[in-house]
Amino acid sequence: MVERGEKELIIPFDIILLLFVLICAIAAITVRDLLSAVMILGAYSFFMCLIWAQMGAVDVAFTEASVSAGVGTILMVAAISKTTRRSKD
Amino acid sequence: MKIVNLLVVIITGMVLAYGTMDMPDWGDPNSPASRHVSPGYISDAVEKTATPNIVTAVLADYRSYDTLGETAVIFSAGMACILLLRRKRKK
Amino acid sequence: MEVTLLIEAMDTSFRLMEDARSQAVDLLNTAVKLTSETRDIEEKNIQAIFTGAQEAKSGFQNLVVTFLMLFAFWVLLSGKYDLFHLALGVICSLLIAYLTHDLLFANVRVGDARVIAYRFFAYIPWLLYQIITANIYVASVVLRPKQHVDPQILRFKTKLESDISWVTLANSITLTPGTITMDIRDGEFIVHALDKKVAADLNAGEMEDRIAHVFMEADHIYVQDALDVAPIFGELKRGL
Amino acid sequence: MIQKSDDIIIKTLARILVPFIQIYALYVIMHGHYSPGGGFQGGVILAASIILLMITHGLKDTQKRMSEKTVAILSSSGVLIYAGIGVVCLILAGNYLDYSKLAKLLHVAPAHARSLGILGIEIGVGLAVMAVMFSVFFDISRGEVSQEDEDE
Repeated sequence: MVERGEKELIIPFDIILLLFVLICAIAAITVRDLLSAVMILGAYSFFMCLIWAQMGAVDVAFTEASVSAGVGTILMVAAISKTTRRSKD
Repeated sequence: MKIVNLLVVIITGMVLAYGTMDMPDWGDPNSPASRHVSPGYISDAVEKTATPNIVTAVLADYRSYDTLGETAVIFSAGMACILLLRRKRKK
Repeated sequence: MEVTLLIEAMDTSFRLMEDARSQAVDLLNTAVKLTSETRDIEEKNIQAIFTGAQEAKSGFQNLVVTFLMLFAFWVLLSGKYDLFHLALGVICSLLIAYLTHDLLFANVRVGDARVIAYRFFAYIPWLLYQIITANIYVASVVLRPKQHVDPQILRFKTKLESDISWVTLANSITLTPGTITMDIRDGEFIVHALDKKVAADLNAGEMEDRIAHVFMEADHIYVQDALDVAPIFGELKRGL
Repeated sequence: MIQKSDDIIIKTLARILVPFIQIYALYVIMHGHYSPGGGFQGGVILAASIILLMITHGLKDTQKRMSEKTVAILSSSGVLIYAGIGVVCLILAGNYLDYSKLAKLLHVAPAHARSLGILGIEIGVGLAVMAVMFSVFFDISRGEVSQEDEDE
């Protein structure tokens, strides 16, 4: 059993990571270029992965890093290369 | 119209943030979710499945129906992609 | 009378010259044929050295070397030495080695792999030393109150020949602070350098020499270097 | 159409790295018991290595190793392995996916049989995920028949 307080959040580190996640999320929906949006989304996934790893969920972090930041980005880039790079709105 | 959208988003966010207040603390052993079956998993898994990584034991043994469903979802997604996107080669 | 004699003499001398000329042409022809034949044989010999070495490597031996490398990597990762995990490692390494054995050693040149590996590991400390000194130099350039940064782009043709040595050189240049490889086009490197001293160091070519030594490229004679005599004879023949 | 790269640095490094990425992916699949990882992550890494090969060495070189037909067979056989292990447990008078019943078949202790069963389904998941991810990429990047392929 995990004792209470044995593994606390590292508050400043956590806040920095959450700040980066927030910045990435806002940037990903604001930017007009879809390729940049996909790249920022990949960075977002990596920051999420760092947060998972810091909370001790290493399996989830690994999944996030490989699936979301790796293959997800690749698939979206492939889709962009088949369609258009500029967003319409 | 934009202001209405912003208001809706802000209000929804505030309601969601209010909803998280009632969530148990992070890593709280006395929260309802970690009192039901988790102690059993934690105490039994290594002994009964010979798998030191409890996450894998839960994912692939205790909850293997879930993982089977997950695999089936991925498989059907791939099949849908093949059916929709793949075209026959012209001979 | 004398005139006819003179004319006869001229005729014979012309005939002699004609004969000599035709003989010379024949000689040159045979010479051309011989040189081209010898050149062909030589080329074939060198080709045989290349392809023979490659074919011998590309088959079974290649697979075995790939398998051993992958299995060593597996043991390094796994850290479990019981029979079950080692057997799993053997199966996995065999599978991957079967699928990718022509990738890892696609362009092997003539040379002993052990010597290359040994020389490569001997090259790494030198590279680290270079990186440290370049680091200190770049830091001093940047921290100096008066800016001495004078960026320039160099182009140079390299004497290296295989792709792996190109890549090693390019990555060594990029790893050394102050210089960055921008592109490689047909053996021509385009490098960005921070200032003149860095560029001069790069142009001195010590790194290139060392990499040529690592991949044993300075030790061999290539087909391109062999003197090609047949065209010279051909030119001579056309002159006659 | 994803075109293959002309950059010699990327091409050579991909050529050297791909076998090691693949053996790492298999390590992740096989050692899901002891360390983070498992079929899903390992399969994705394996698919990523093949995608790397495809965008650096082009379509033809990849199809020699892994053709569309192989991918389709692998993706369904992965799910088949998973469901098949469950059916084997059912035949051996247990519940569906109750691996401890495999002990009779494998002649090991029930706990160890469960561990082996987990390994089996990890392999199934890994195969299915690898094949599906690659085939999705393959279909997205190459929906239309290009001129180059028609010439074959």
